[in-house]
This record gives sequence, structure tokens and C-alpha cells, in this order.
Amino acid sequence: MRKVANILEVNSVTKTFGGIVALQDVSINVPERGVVGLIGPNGSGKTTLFNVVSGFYVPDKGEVWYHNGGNSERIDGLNPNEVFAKGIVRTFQIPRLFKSLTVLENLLLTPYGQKGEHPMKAINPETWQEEEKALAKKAIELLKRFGLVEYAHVKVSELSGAHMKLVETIRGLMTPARVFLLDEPAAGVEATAAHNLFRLVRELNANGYTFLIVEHRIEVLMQYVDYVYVLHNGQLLAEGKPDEVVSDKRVIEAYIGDANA
Amino acid sequence: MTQQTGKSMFSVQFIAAVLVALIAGVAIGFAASGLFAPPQQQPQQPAGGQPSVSKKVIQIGFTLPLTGELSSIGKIWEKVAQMAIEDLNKEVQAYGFNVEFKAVILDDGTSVEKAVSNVQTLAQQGIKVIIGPAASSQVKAVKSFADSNQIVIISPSSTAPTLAIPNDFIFRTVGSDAGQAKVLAALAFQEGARKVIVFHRNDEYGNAFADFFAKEFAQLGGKAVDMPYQAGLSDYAAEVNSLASKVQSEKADAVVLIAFDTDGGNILSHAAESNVLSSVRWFLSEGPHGAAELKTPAVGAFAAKVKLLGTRPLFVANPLYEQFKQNLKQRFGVDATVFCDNLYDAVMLAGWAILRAGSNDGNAIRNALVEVAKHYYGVSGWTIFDSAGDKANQDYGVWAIVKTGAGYDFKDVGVFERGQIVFTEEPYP
Amino acid sequence: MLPIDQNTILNFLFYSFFYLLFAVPLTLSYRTTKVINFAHANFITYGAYVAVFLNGLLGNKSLLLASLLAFLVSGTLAIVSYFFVFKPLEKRGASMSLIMISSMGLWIMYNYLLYMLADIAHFFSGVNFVSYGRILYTDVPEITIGSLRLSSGFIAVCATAVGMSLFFYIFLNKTSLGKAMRAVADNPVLAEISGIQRDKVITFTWLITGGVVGVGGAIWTSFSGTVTPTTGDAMILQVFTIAFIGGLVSLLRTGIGAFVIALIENVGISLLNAWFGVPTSFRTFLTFVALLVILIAFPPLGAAGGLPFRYRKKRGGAK
Amino acid sequence: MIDVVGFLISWLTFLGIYGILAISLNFESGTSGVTNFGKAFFYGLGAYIGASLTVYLFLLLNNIDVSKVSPFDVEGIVYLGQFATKNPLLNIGLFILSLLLAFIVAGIVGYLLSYPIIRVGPAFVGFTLLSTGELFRIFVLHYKPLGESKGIMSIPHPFAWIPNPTVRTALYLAVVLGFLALTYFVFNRIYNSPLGRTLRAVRDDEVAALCLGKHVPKLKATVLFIGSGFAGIAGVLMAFYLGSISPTYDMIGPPITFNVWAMIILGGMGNLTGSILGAIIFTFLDRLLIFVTPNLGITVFSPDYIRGFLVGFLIVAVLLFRPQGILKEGKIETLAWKVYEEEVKGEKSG
Repeated sequence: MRKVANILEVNSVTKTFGGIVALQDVSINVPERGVVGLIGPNGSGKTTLFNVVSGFYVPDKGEVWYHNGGNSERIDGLNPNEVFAKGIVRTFQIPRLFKSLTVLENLLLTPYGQKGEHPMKAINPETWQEEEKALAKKAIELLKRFGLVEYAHVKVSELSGAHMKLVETIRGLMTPARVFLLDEPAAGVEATAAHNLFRLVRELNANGYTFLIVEHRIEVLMQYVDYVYVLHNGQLLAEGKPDEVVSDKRVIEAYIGDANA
Repeated sequence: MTQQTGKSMFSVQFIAAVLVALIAGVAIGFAASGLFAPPQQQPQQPAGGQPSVSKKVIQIGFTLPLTGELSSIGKIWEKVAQMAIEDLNKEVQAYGFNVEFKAVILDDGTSVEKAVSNVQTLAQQGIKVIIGPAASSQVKAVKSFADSNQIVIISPSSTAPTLAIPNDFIFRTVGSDAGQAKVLAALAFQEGARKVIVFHRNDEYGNAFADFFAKEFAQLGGKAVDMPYQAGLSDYAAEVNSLASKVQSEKADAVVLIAFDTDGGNILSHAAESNVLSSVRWFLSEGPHGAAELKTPAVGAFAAKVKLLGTRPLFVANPLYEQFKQNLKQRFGVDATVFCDNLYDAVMLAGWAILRAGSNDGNAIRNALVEVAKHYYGVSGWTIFDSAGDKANQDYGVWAIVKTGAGYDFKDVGVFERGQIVFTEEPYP
Repeated sequence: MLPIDQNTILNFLFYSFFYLLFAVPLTLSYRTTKVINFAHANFITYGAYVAVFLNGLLGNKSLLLASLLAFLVSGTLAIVSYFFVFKPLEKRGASMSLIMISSMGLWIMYNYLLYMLADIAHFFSGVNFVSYGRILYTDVPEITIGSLRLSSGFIAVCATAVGMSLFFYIFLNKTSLGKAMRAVADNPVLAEISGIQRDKVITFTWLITGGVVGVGGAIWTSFSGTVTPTTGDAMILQVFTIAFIGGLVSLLRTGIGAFVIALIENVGISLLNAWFGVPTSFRTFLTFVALLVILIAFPPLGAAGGLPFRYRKKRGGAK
Repeated sequence: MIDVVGFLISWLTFLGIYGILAISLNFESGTSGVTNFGKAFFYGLGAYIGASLTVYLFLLLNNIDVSKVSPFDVEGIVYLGQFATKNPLLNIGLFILSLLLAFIVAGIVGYLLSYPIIRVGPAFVGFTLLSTGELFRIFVLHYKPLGESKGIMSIPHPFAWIPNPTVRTALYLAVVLGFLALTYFVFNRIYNSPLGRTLRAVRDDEVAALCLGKHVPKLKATVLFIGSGFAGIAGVLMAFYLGSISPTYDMIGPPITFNVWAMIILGGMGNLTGSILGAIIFTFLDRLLIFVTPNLGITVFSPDYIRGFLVGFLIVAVLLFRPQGILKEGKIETLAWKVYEEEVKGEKSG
């Protein structure tokens, strides 16, 4: 029995796309303040599961529960913006930052329900100046902490791949959200930058953030996660501690089978 | 392939050069135009007072539909305007006036906004009399500017009844459609039609004309079925088809077509191919008169088959009009279409009104125009205006399409006198 | 009795073939070049006016010659527009809407240029070109099957439309250039990598687009009662409507769209007129209603983007 | 000589009205990414609401029974003409009422129309709105209580009671420029606010914005509400200026939308000052050439064709010269900049 309460629970979720079964009765649990990995060969359904949790797809069967302190609520079927409002931030495999905005503006954009976003208030700056000032301070704090402050006024389109991933991850910190869904943070980034990112994840985890990470580069992921789920052809193949899973025959077979199939 | 940046560098310089040339050209033109429009107020009489060699140039503004839906009429009007200005200058100088009129012709693309900016900019060049615009919707849009800045507007073709407003600055040298609808109704009834389909453009001209016709035809005891069609399309085959099925379902014995020239010609050339529509009489308003498509063999034969007759504003047996038609054909190679005579007279009236007023004040020119029109018998007959500034008495003739040596042509075959049609000749034996 | 007679069907087919000739190349041009081109209206008008000038100035009666020249003139017009305007803009990173507005500038320029040409032709020949009657061609046969009289115009447009469809089918599926064109349309980046000279393919696309539409314009002069410099403009909204039904992506769906709109405009309006007394002047009204219904009922989410999922009202997700 | 004052008044009035349309369209399509090809629809809708309301009320308040005397027939028009100068307060009151109602109704219609275009791509959003505009225009063309094809005439000018035309048009110009300034002020404020930032994010990547908690459909609806409201105001201003409205293709149809699009693209998408610059270029050149082309003395073709040709050429030339439009999209000036200065600079120099 797990002693730590779960913050995110996926119960026997099934999802089909016109006949193709993407997910078949998959259940995973993410403990509070845990760092959980989700791996599997291509087409195993890990991205689909990710999109179900973040509100992109509605599962055909099964539920997704979010236990946030006392109250727990079902979040499957909510739209992505409502899932975000509950306090679950997601990132993308290819970072989707807002090209025409600067790094600072991308950070300032993230907080939910700002006063200045209401049309009537937007016209009168007095109503949202204070909030903007506070957010700006917090954003600059974050940029300083991660050494990005001199990029504050650089257009995001001019950043390097690694910097983009960093910005996309830390902009989540601008919100009170406690749960992060990272979609292949190490993709397309060389080893040292990948390790930096994962060290950042551990550091944030120490401050009480929970992570569910989909990753293809297992060798990097395994050093940083507490628990791993393995998906194969839309079904849960195995789960357990990183070292157990790595040595599990079925997992090796799935990956090798996949390699020379 | 030239080196990439070279190419774009070249095109930037090329475009920049063109732009500079454009702006320079405009600036020079602007300055040059200053010369062309010499100040109206100070005539160039040399101080000595002897008759100067250089004449006083007075500009008359024209805003014509040289593009857009009415461009086929507009192009012919442009030539009529040039001829009218030449004739006016000859006439005026013959009377010893040391004055030369000059036409400033602008294209308003049959659009409301362009007509307004044309009239405004012409007025701001000191021009006090403007001929045109053609469409009623355009005249309405320029009316408030014209009334408040005292610019005399003379439209040769706007026949909308909603513009018959007393003492304003809008004058129209063509009778309102109420009169012509009466004549068309009398023609149709006299030719034996009892139940007609009124197939008309769905704009102000078409709707107003159709309403008048329906009222008049009902008074005579006939029945008119209203059928509007969408104007401004590139082709009307589908509309003609609906007309054919309507004629069948209503068992009508005639079709009354109220159209301009391009859509009229299009409709008739499709109607010629339908045997349903070739078995009923056809009566037309003045719009299609003069359209080249009606002189093609196909439509000519169709006209003979259905004994096609049309009405149009005309002072029958008006020698001046015959002379005018020859002049236009001989000097500009163009056949006079509908409204050409009204435009010609509008230019004449404008010239004489300016001379009679003797000043550049809009109000004075307006009053002079009313007086001049009282005694002027021109190419379009008597030009006297009624209280609302429209042509007071307008006679109407009946035209047909007859086979001549060189194919088919338009011919005036009758006149409307004392309430009924009198044929001067039998068009379809 | 159904108010549909032989003529209605004939008109329906006429319009279907013409819309096919005008709309399918528009979809092809957008699909490959990603340019919403308003100068497409000029390709139609210039094609028609090649036939008009040939007939008016030289008394030409052969539709074949007129169509050939129309193909060359409108094709060149398309290539010139690409080479001098669309290509430089594309290369310097102009957005889709910016290139669309540049095509609007070209549309205005070509319109006034045509009016000038018509004036100059009139100056030398005395023939009025601003509104020109129907041209009777002698080199296309007229077939009468039983009571049905198929005019030469009908034969020409039917043959050309069918020919074009076959040509596109074979060309796009069988020839290497055709496949390259589809590759550039479906995945420009991949096409670039696999060595397809995008520039050559795009130039060829514009030649075909302008050419086919120009031929359509030339044949139009045998069908329409009057041809004016605004003939193309009056049709361009209909042609875009049809291309949109095809999702600006699939030539097949555009073809179907052509028949659907022609059906609504001919048969639909006469039915509504006969049964509900809807005035025929509501014809274009119907076309736009058809477009709206199609766009809302099953929105083409293909090349043109948009939110990838149906925005859901909140289901009772919360407890 | 050339009446420069008159030229400026009439040109600037058109510039003001087109400027309002350009700024609001630039905000909708430039900043927020809602490609709106139906701008003329809301412009025409506003014009018709203001004009028809005023014409009916004007006759009623002058105790003329509207069921007998329709404001669209000659007698009604003549009455409207006679009463125009009698009661200044009535004229101005109806003018203000028209502006308010036009803003609200056009705005609401814009808000509702945002629903069908949520799931459709930019090119389709444009044509859906364009088709709706054409449906409205063709409907009004057939609708008797709105004057059918006759349109609405002799709309009482708010300052009709001022006899001197120059003063009257100058005062009306002041009103129009006032609204232009208001439009610029409102959109500039929104542009430089968190809402502006969020809208630019929605334009850049709808899906990403959605995942960051932005309610994209509601934002787009708000954008269309504000943009269409101001288009309605521009419609009322034009209706009262011309004194008449006709449901013709060129008056409230697609040509108006295409002109405004040319202006914002010329001026620079996403830049409000650019929109005004685009409007200036577009309206000024056309009027300036009126002084030039008729006097060119060309006889082989109508000289005025050159004016039209040059307008088209200008659009292409400027775009080739500046493929991003003349002015670039500015940065969002909120207080964050000051905080950045204090925090980072302060630290460096401190």
C-alpha cells in the first residue's frame, strides 16, 4: 500500500481513435511530491495518455482524478484551460512559446485570471498596475535565479533550443500550480543540458513540486525518477523502481522487439 | 539564379526608385494642375481692357461611370461630353463671348464613395457645375455635399422618384420613370397583353419602375406579376430559366423587361434560345436601347419573332436629335445610346447657365439654369425643369429592332400621344 | 409538375463545368503556393478578352485558337504575378495575408490595365470593347440529340472540363512533376530536402492555374450574352466559395463543390421560386447560405488550421 | 484657386472614418489573429441601425404618422429635409443615440458571430464573416421597412442648424477626429495591457495559450465585440456625413473591407499608428491624383484610369518595398519595463 497520498490518479483509461486503440485500460498513480517517469517505445500511447490528463482528449472509458489537499475531483473531460486552472501545468515536446513576445512577456503571460485581462479593466491601467508590478518582480526573480535575466527582453524566437525548454519549464513556476507534466524535456538537447534540466527538476521537487515526465531517452530519465511506468501498444507493461524496470525482461523485449521489428 | 541578396537588393532599389519617381511625378502634376485651373475670380483681362487674346477658361466637372457596372454607357457618354463641350465652345464664341469651357472628366466606377470624393475634389478646384453621377444611389450620396456647398449637380440618367425634391441643387435632364411606366403600360395593353411578368433589376431603378408599371397596368385592366432579378452578375442564364418557368406557370402572354444595357443584352441573348420565351410578346424599358448585343443576328431574329417593342424618352421627329446622332457617329464613331441626348443638353444648359449668371456663385448659377432651361429646345426636346428640378415634360417614343441591309439596328417606330401609342410605321410586318 | 425543365438541367451543367474550370485551379494554386490570389479574377477576364480582341480586331471565329492564346496570356499573367510580386515577398518573409493583399493590388492594376487596352483597341478599330456580345464560333460542332440541342459552347466547356479533370488526375498521380507538385503542397519542408526545385514546380503551377482559367474565360465568351472587364470580378466570390467547400486542399471536393453550387444556383432557386415564391434575386443569397452551412456543419480543419478539437462545454467533471 | 481648407475637411473626414475601421481591424486581425473579412458587415449594420432609427424617430417626434408617410418615399424625405434645421437638440440627441445603439448592436452581433468561427482556420474565418456580410446586405436589399433597394435618404445632419457649410463640416470633422482619437486611445490601452499580451499569445499559438489557461473562445468573442462595435460607430459617422445609405455592393459590401485591409497591411500589421498611416496613404493619393490625371491630355484612353492603376500599383510597390508593412509591431509597454529597470539596472549600477 502506498503510504504517501496520490495527487494524480488515472483509473483504467481507454482511448480509441476510429478503431485504433491508443490506450487500453491504463491506470497510473502519481504520489504527491513524487517524480514519476512514463516510458515506452514509439506509438506506445504515452503521448496520448499525456494529452488525456492535460484535457486534450476525452477518454472513452475510465477517469482521471486530481487530489489537491482535501478535495479530490475528476478532471477528465475538462478543457485544457480548465485543467491548467486546477493547477496542472504542461510543457510540449517542441517548446510552444509565443514567438512575438519576449522572454519576460512569456513569463508574465502565465499567471491565471489576471485583472488586466478583463477588457473593461484593461483600459484603465490603475486597476492592474499593482498586480503587474508584483508579477514582474517575481518573473525577474525567477530569471535571475536561472541566469536568464539578460535574455528578459530578447524575443523568444531568437533563443536556443535548450533555453526555450528552460523558459517553458520555469514559466510554470509563475503560477501556484504544484503538478508539472513534462513532455520529453530531453528531446533534441545535448546530454549536459538535459542533465541540467533534470537536476532542476530534482531541485524543484525538493521544494514540493510533483512531476510526471514522458521521456524517450531512458538512460537520462532513470537517474532522476523515483518510479516508472512502461507502456506498450497502449497497455501498461510494467511499473516499479527505475532499476527494477530496467532489468525487467518484458521491458527489454518490448524495446528490442521494437528496435528490429 | 542571381545571388539571393543581390536580387532583393536590386528589387528594393528598383521599387524605391519607382516610388520616388511616382511622388515626384505627382508633385509636378500637382503644380502643373495649378496652371491648368487658373483662378476663376480674376479673369485674365489685361489692365488695358482691350479684348485679350487668351480666353477665360471655365471648367465643367464630369463624374462618369468609366469603370464598373455602367461602364458601357459611361464610355459613350465620355465622347458625348467631349463633343458637347466642343459644340458649346463654338456656339458661345459665335455669340462673341470670350470664354472657353473645359471638361474635367473623372471616373467614379459606378461607386458611391468615389462619386462623393470626385464631386468634393472637383468643387474644391473651384468647379461649380458637375455633370453626373449616373446612378441614383450615387446622386443621393453627393446630394448633402452639393446642397450645403451650393454645387449644381446635373444627372442625365438618375430617374429615381425619391430624388424629386424641390429647391435643392440636384437637377435631372431626364423625366422620372413614372411617365415612362405609363407609356410602357399603355403600349403593352394596346398590343393585347393582359397578364405580364415584370422581370426587373432589383435596384432602385428597377423596383421603382416596376411599381409604377404595375399600378398603371392594373388601371388599364391588366395583371402584372412582379419578378426581380439580382443585378451586377456576370451572367443571367439561371435567371432567364426561372423566367421561362414563371411564364409557363403563370400562363403569361408577355414579358416586360426593365434592365440596363449589359444585363438586358445578356438576358435577351439567353431568352432567344428558349422556345417558351420566344412564344410570348416582349416589351422593354429604355435601358437596353443601343446595346450592341441586341443588334446580333440571334437577338434580332428573336425580336422579330416576339415583335419586341421598347419605350424610351424621346422627342420624336426632333431634327436636332437626328443631326446629333450623325455628328456623334461621324466624329467619334459611336452610336448614340439612351441618355446621350440628355447628357448633351445637360452640358449645353450648364454652359449657358454659367454665362447667364456671370459669376462663380453656385446659387446664381442654379437660378440661371432654371431660367435658361425654360427657353432651351435641345437634342432631347424641351428642357424646362419642374419644381423638383427634373425634366418637366418628357415625351416618349417606341422603338423596335429592325432588319436593315447591314444586319439589325434600332429604329423609332412610334410615339405616345394623348394617352395612346401612335405607330409611325409597322416594324414587324 | 416539377419546375425543372430541359433548360434548367442544361444551365446546371453549363455552370458546373465553368465553375470546375475556374475553382479547381484556384484550389491547386492555393494548395501548392499557399497564396490566396484575388488576381484569379483577372485570369478569367483576360482569357475572355483574348477571345474578344481576336474576334473584334481580327474577326477570328475559331475557339481553339482563342483558347490557345488565352492559355498563354493568362498563364503568362500568372507567372508574371508570381515572379515579380509573390516570389520576392515570399522570399523576404511576408505573411499570408500580406501576399493576399498584394494580389488585391495586382487585381486593381490588371482591371484598369484592361480598361485601357479596351480603350486603345476601340481607338484603332472603332469597335466597342467595354461590353462585347456573345461570339459565335464556327470550329466547334453543335450536336442535337433528339429534342436536346447542345450548343457549341456547351460541347467546348464540357470537353475542356472533362479534359482538365482527366489531365489533373493523370498528371498529379502519374507524372514526376505532378507528384513533385503534390509533395510541395503536402509537405514543403520535406519536398525541399528531397531535392525538388520548389521554384520550378511553383512556376509550373502558376502556368497551369492561369492557363486553364484563361481557357475557361475564352469559352465563357461563347456562353455569356455580354462580356465586360468586370466579368471575372462578378464571379470571384462564387469561385472562392466553391474552393472553400473543397477546403482549399482537395481538388476532388472542389469539383463536388462546383456541382453543388451550380445545382443550388440553378435548380435550387427555381424550386424555391416556384414553391415558396422566393424572388430569383436571392440567388447569391443561397450560395452564401450554402457556404455557411458547410463551414459550420463540417468545418474543413485541413491545411487551414484552427483549434484541433471541438471546444466542449464543461461536462460534470468536477465532483 | 484650390480650396485647400475644403479639401482638408472632406479628406480628413474620410480619413477619420476609415482610420476607425483600420485601427479596429488591425486590432482584430493584426494583434488578435481573428482574420475578419466581414468588416463592411458591421460597418453597414451600424450605419443602418443609426440611420433607420433616426429617420423613423425624427418623423415620429415631429408628430408625423410613420405608417402613412414612410421615411423612404418622397413625401417623407421632403419632411425630413424641412424639419432638419428646426430643432438642434433633437438632431444631436438622435445622433448620439445612433452611435450608442450602433456600438452595442454591432458589438453583440460580432460577439455571437465568434462562435461559428472558433474551430475554423484563419482563411475560413475570413470568408465566413464575408458571407454573413453579404447575407445581411442582400436581406436589407429586399426588406421594405429598411427602405429596400431605395436605401435611406436625407438623414438629418447633427449640425444641420448651422447655416455656414464650412463651420458645419468643420464641426462634424471635429466629432469624427474625436472618435478617431477615442478609438486609438482605447485600442492603444488594450494593446499595452495584459489583455493585449494575452491576445498576441492567442494569435501566435492558440493551442499553447489554451494550455496556459486562456479561455480562447471568450477572448475571440471579446475582440470581435469591441472591433465590431467601433466599426458600427464608423458606419453611423459615414451615414450621417453622406446623409444617405444604399445597400449597394460598393457601399456596404466587400470592397470596403478590402480597402481597409489594404490600409492595415500597408501601414504594418499589429501597429496601430501604422493603420492610420495606411489610411492616409490610401485616401490621400486617390484624391490628390484627381487634380492631376484629368489634365494629362491623354486621348487614346480615359486619363483617369491612371489614377486607379496607380492606387493598385502603390499597394504592390509599398509591399515589395516593406514586406512587413511600413511600421513594425511595437513592444507591449506595461509597468513591467519600469520594474525591470529598477530591479536589474538598479542592481548593476547600485
